[in-house]
Amino acid sequence: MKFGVVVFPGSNCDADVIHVCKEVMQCETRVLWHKDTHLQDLTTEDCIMIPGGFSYGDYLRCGAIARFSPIMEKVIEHANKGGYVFGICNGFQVLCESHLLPGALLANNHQRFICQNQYLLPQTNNTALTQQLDLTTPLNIPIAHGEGRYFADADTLKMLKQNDQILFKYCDASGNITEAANPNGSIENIAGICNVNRNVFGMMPHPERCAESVLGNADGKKLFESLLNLVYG
Amino acid sequence: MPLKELLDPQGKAVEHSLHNLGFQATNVRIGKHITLKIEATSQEEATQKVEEACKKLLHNPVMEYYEFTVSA
Amino acid sequence: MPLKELLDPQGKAVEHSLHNLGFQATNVRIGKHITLKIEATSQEEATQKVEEACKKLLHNPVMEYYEFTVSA
Amino acid sequence: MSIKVHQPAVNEETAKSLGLLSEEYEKIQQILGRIPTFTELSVYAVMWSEHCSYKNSIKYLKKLPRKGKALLVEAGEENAGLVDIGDGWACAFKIESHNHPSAVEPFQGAATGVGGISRDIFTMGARPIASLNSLRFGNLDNKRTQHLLKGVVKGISHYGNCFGVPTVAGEVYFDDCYQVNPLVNAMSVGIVKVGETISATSEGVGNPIYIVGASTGKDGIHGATFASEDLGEDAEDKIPSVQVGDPFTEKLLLEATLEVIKTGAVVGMQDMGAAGITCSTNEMSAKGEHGMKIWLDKVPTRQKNMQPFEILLSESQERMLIVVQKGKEKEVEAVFEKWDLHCAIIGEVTEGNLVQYYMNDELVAEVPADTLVLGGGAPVYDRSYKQPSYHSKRDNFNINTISLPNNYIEITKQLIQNPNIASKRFIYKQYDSMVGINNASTNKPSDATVIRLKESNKGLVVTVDCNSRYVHADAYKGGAIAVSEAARNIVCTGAKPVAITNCLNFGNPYDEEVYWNFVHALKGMGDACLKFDTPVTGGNVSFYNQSPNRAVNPTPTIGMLGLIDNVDDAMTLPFKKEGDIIYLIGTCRNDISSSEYLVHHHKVELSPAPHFDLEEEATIQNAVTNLIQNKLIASAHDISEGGLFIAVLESAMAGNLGFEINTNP
Repeated sequence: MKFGVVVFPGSNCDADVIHVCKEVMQCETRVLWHKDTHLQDLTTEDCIMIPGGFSYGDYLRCGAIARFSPIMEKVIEHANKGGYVFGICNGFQVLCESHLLPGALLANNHQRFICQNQYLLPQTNNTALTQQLDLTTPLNIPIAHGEGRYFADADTLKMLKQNDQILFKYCDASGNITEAANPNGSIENIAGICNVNRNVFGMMPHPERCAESVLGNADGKKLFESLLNLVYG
Repeated sequence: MPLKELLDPQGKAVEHSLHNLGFQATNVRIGKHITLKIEATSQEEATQKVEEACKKLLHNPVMEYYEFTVSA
Repeated sequence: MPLKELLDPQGKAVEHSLHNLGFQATNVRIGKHITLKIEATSQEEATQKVEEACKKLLHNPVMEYYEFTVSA
Repeated sequence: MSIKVHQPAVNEETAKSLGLLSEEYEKIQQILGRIPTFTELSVYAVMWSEHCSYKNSIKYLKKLPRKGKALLVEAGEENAGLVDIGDGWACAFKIESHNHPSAVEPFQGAATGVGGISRDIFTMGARPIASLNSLRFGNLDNKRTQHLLKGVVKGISHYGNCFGVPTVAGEVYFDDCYQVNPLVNAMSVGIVKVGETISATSEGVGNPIYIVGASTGKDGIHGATFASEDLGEDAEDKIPSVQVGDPFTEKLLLEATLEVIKTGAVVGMQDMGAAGITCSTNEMSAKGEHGMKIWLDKVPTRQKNMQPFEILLSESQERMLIVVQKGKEKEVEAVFEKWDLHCAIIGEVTEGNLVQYYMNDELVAEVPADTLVLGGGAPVYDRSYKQPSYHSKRDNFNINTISLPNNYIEITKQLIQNPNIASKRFIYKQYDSMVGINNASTNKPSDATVIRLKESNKGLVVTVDCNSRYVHADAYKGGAIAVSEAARNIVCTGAKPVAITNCLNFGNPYDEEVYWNFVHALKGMGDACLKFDTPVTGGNVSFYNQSPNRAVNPTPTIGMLGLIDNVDDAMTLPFKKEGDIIYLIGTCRNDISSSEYLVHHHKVELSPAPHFDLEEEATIQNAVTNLIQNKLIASAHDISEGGLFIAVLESAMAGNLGFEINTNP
């Protein structure tokens, strides 16, 4: 599997995602500039990463402007053809604004930007991103956002549950999904979801920030391994 | 403005501090106010253009409703 | 709304992307729109109360100007 | 668009209103051999201001140790100091203040502070990889303090997070002396390959000069307001009282700048900080010993009919001046086109040393660059000073008058709730401290923050420190302690102190007691820098920090850089294992002078600085370094505010362990 990492003006986690894909996971990685109108040699076997950051300064609404960059048309095409797309933090917001994922990310309920280690519990093994994860042990994956409160109306929420589209929920150290463990007021502690045909993933926490032991936490690497394993396994 | 049924934490926080200052304001809601100038030959054309700009970029139906006025 | 002479980064970014989408909008400015309900026996009293709320909390004179309307 | 140039008459009154002394006005006339035009007077006024010329401090700054084998660039030569960190890499780092703007509008004041210091780093071709800040406010129970604190933290968080550089360390103090005039010092640390740095110079007759980045508005033009009395009511002409930072444009400017340097077409570059175009055009010309011809009407402006002096003095954010090799214009413009940034030719390099400013082909100002700049013609003053009168009150403090407490539990509870001691999580959790995935201290807390370098397994270790109460009590000792405290934090993290930057926040230099503290604090700092072999690579001086009845505490904030050969060998502060033995290194003295306990519990405002001996300090630090290198200890933590009890508590809480301490009765 090759990775394509989209770079918007204002993305600032792009270099981090490229480092993890290329150096840590030893995969071929392409950089996709927002003005490009092609995906280079990426096929539907490959995964397009939309990294965190403040695309276009997050003005108007996070991800609202990024959605109209030329590359996003190609990314939407790639997704509709079944190719993998993985949006992290700002990337998740862009995917919601582009209607590749349902719902929206609103301002945190406490009105503050928050950056901390955060426990989350995988909710399903039925996707490439989570198929290797243990559903009983919480993962410690840092969050860093000001607009991370996931919101979906009642019908959308019902659909997410019926189709098993919820990937992660915020929890405490021992895995309990409680209101106290919810860092931003997301509906039902939702931290990440996938689309109906299970090839587009979005999550607010940053797995690329904990993929190396030198940083004292490698839980995030498990997601990348899970994603890659599907192809080699 | 944020949809009515949506929790508006910013509005709630401002309502709370208004109470502390002795103002009994209720359902305080905070949204965006955008002003812009566009070229248009008529009122209708201007309205139609703004409508389209809202639909395409300025408005996200999942969380917001919008109103606008056009003035020469 | 942000004072006219101040740089409005958000307005500038939205104006830029409107251009990319084919809308020739100019001096796009983005500020806050606040709606609230208060008890008042008359239009004047309401206006006076809102005026005070703006002066005390809602308005930052260094950065913004404000207008408001009162409706029964 | 031709603008009617408005040049008011110039006399001594005009000069005074622009902040110039009469003898300075005389000197300008001698230099030019005539009465200066209004635009020329404005140029001299801003270049000879305290902020740009350091006229009331340079005499003593020069005495600080600035030499060191690891220094590739010495203090004052470039925008920031440059230290060789091995493996072909160098580190540029600097700290600067944005105190007064933050008192007016805390959010934008702090935000533009972060933006400004980051530009000082990437203007040299280095990529900023870490930010730190040192904040000081008045009493936390005061409403205005809460407003300032909230605004400043949100401003730093907004700008830093959007710009994408992690905020990895800092300090926050609350003391009544900062009630009216808070201190907001921002520090930035960047890395660059040796040999790929860019200098702030200008040469090569005929080379085009570009202004790049944001457009120019009337931001930050204070003082010279009366001169624009034909100020229309139309807000388009009004002078904004506040500068607004745009971190999104700054991020584009960072990427575009680093990319344009790779084209090899850049002769010299400087960011636009205080005094915007005036400062960059003159400093670069003086350094490159060439002249410039600048057409002000070519500068992209945000507001209508700006006068020449307004364009020259504008401090609009996120702009750079670049001198490009003739013939390479297309290459350079393509880079800025890619990043959607303004990139306009506004002048060219000329022979000689005259910088000529034109407005629609009308020469509005012509000034010899070298007569304007620090180290050139800018005035240097030697201020008089005398020992502060409050020292007598300080000296009659006697520890025996302090009664021994009987409610130790109660006192410790008070101590740990003291805002200067309690956790600052509620502040730093609003900063993105992890972007860039180089912060190796996130899950391994230590006294200083370790930044891993992807290019080698080395690590930069950074900290920012200053206890201004000690400096207020005894300027020499306080200055030495500030440097030693920073070194202690670096050593306890298992690293070697390498160099420092400093932000000298003081009151009015014309107040003799304030200046006495300034001179002696610098002396103490200098001696400590020599002892720890950490030369000063540059920094900033901020005077006039005061409230109506007194100056703020003398606050020489120290930003220190350390180096660790292997990031995995970094030492951390949490206790590790039950049964480990806790050692106190250094002698414990019956000394509570200037302690938080004495000030807050016993309400003794003024007492001497605590015991301090530079030799003893160095010996202890070397001992700790050896312990760590020989892998003899499991954790290390320095004792600072709150003393021994707080230090042990912090290590215990971080390790989720308890402790048992017996003091021999």
